[in-house]
Amino acid sequence: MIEALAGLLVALPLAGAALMPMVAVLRRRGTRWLAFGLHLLTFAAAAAVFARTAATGEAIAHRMGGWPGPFGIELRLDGLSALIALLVTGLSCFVASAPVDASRGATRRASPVREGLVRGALSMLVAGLVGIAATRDVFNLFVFLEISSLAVYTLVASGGGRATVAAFRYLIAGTAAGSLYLLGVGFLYGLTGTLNMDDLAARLPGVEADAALTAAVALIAAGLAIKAALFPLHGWLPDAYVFAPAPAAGFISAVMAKVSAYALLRLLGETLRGIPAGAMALETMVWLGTLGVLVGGGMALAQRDAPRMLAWSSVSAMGAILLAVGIGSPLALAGALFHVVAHALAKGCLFLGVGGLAETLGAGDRRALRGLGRRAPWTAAALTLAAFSMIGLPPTAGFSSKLLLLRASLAEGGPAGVAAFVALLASSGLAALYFLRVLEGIWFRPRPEGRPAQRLPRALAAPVLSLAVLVLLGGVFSAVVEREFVSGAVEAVAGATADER
Amino acid sequence: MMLDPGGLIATGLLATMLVTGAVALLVNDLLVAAALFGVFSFAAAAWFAALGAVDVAFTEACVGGALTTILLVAATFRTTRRLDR
Amino acid sequence: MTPYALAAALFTLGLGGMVLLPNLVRKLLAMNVMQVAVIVFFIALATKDGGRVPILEPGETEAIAADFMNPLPHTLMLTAIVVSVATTGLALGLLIRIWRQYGSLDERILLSRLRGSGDDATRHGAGDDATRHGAGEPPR
Amino acid sequence: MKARLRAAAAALILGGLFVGLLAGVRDLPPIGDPSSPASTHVSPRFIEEARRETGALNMVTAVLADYRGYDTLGETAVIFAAGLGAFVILAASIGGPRRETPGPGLSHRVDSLLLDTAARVLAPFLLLFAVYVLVHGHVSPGGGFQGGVLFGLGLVTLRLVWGPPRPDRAASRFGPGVRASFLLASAGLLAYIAIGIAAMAFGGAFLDYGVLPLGQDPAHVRELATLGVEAAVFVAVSGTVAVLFETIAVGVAETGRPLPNEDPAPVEAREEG
Repeated sequence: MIEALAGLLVALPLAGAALMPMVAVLRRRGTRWLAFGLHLLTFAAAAAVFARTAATGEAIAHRMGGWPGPFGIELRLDGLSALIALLVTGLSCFVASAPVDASRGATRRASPVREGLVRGALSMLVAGLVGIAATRDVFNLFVFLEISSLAVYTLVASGGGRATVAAFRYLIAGTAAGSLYLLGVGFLYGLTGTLNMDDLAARLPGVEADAALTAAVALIAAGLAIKAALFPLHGWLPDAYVFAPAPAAGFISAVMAKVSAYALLRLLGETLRGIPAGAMALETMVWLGTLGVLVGGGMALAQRDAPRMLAWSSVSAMGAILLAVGIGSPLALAGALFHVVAHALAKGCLFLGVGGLAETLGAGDRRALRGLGRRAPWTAAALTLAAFSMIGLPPTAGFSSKLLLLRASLAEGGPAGVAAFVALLASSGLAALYFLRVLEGIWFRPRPEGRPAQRLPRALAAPVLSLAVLVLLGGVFSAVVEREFVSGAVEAVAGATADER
Repeated sequence: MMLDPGGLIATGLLATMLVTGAVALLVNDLLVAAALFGVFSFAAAAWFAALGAVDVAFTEACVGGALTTILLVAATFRTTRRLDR
Repeated sequence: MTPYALAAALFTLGLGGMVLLPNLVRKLLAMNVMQVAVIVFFIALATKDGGRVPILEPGETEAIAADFMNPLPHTLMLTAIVVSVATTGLALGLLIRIWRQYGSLDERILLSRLRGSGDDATRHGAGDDATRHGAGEPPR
Repeated sequence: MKARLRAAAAALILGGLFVGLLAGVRDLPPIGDPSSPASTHVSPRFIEEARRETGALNMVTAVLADYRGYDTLGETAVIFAAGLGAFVILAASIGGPRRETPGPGLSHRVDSLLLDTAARVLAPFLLLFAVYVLVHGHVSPGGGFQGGVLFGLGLVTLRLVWGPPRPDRAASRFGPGVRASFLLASAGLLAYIAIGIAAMAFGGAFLDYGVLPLGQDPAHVRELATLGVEAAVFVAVSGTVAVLFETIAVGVAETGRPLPNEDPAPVEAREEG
């Protein structure tokens, strides 16, 4: 029964992606609740699967077509995959019912048909991301990578105007990434004759072809690193996040790059761990992640536009996550995964809130947010909480995850560990600078003359508030989160390493 | 029907691909580029067929040779033929 | 020229084109070249000396692995071709929108026009940019 | 100066990539080696057992639609996503404030006796051949995807000579309009998923055709189901090809109906650009 759910986890949103545009074109309405229902159903399935893996500690597998192991394609949800699936499907519920064109604010609403089409693309994105998390086949992962990519280009481009240019640049970067990854898979296939991750992990240590293995690992790592926005391959990210319509930006900024980081963890940290090139790639990732933390933070500080500042802070956060994946100790992985969850909640909240506000105001300049505290205290409070989480202040989820990351980099030691530690501390300082600047405006400055009153569309206000509550709960009950959500995921990927240490 | 992968014709097809692929990126007229890209795709398809990948060859001919080229040409009607602006 | 070397050359050519060429249509063509390079690589992987096309004759029931080309990479590349045409189709859609809004497909010109209009002005104009630039129809 | 520096850096990286790739491929088993891992692991089963296990003579079809049918579902989703994306990006909203002019594009019929006659003769054969390619995917090269592309191209050919759909109707005289094509595309994807779920309903895994109650011989059942899957791909792909062409070459309204086009520009006027 539970295996069937695992099989449906991708099929459900995929069916939604086909169904919603159909309904939209035929009936012109009704997609809103259909979308919400479908995403909720998928979330329920993911939650059931997650609960089972957490309870038993065992992975749930579904063999597509009934074919075993390396001959067919296997979906397998262990603690890590189930956590990612849970995160993706859960967050999709928050934006599923938001009006797609909240971006156009009160002045202009998208036609219901367009809304249905864009909701279809969101559903497609969820299917692709869950598929990446669930599959055990490296080529199937490529297919899901492309499904999610095409859907995300559509979502970004639906913002119109400059978003179209941003989407095209994203498309070029994303396709280059996909081709690099696929060529890497080709090398692996030529060396081992298999595409199944477990089979690969078993056969790779016996392969004696260092140059080819190095090429394979480098290609795969480079491809996925582009998707995960690892510095210096992050070029596509700021524009795509800034110009996408607010609900889409909220979802994309929360999960998109992180699922690619998951793929990096899965492949480099597990499948390719046994070969020297894999270890080398992880080491490189620590250094690049460290640089990304600093550059992202610095660039965020330099921005006047609030959404753009948030986008750069995402580059910084991805650096933190990837450097921890590179360190690879169970403690670091726990930190990385906790940070994935904490950052997804907080960044989703901020992008939905600030993006939605900026778009109703017709300006992204952070000064436009001044006086929000008096006008809309709840929204302002939610954004403040999320910002605290980004800085890493207690009692938010971001504090707990930063703490784990800092402990992990100290425990790692060596020049890389120390550099990571310093960079993480510095990034908190930078984040404090750029977020407090905005918060000061929100709470202590009067609304600028001649600006319209800020108001968050109601459909965005509910997600923003509930995400902020989750950020708070994640911090207050951080021990529970660590025990119930993160530890199972860490065990799934680093079980073997934990024994070694 | 099968060609020797290292043989003259196969090598000729590969050379054709390299040349048309490179030139297609450099010409200034999108229609010419699209046509060159069509040739590129057909050469690739012929080479795939020579190596026994008939299904791939068929698909590449349908998609790269025909569909992509047609879409490229169709796009020129709504954008521009010139590739330098 | 071995197929592997050609695949490497085409791949580099394509990637270089995507990074270095300023025209967006050219980037798109380069992208396609790069994808074909990957296909060439996989098909070369699939060959066996003396192998046949991986299709049985109607009467045939027994097959020996060494006699046939490896069908798995062929299958994978069918999917890869589909992915490439899908991406191309979507990209052409984007290009048409960009041309209509900004009247150019050159990255450098686009960049200067985007800068000239400023972030805030265009963020919210959605599809109205062509009129904002003072021309209902983009320059042809 | 900065641009030149960047180009130099890019050239350096690309050179490194090329050399690295060359070094990498030299390490791979030689091309054509029958004892390479790729030739001896996993793939022999597809060659030796496909006939018995799936009933298909064409091993590529067997792997595509059966062993790795899940990839093919993903492939169908990818192509549908492209159609959906082009629709979202290019469809103009009618009713609301006009955002886009329908613009030139191929919004008129091509007036040429030669083309017209050629298309009249060619298109039916193209459509027929497309169906042949679909049905014969088991025994010869071809299958749902290739057939679908050809069928879509056949529709496009007809569409080119017979002119655009009339603005007041959803469908043109020949070939479905873009709205119908789009619906077809989603129906194809849905049908594929439905086959997968049907297998689950009969107690198998997703896409496990063997359990479907279509006969006694499992290989035969799998063969039939594979044909069903290929047909779903065919429908999805031919619909999407038509959608892509219509949105890219012509432009449509958000409802999927053709844009009302005022005086179409004559051919000469469009080709100045």
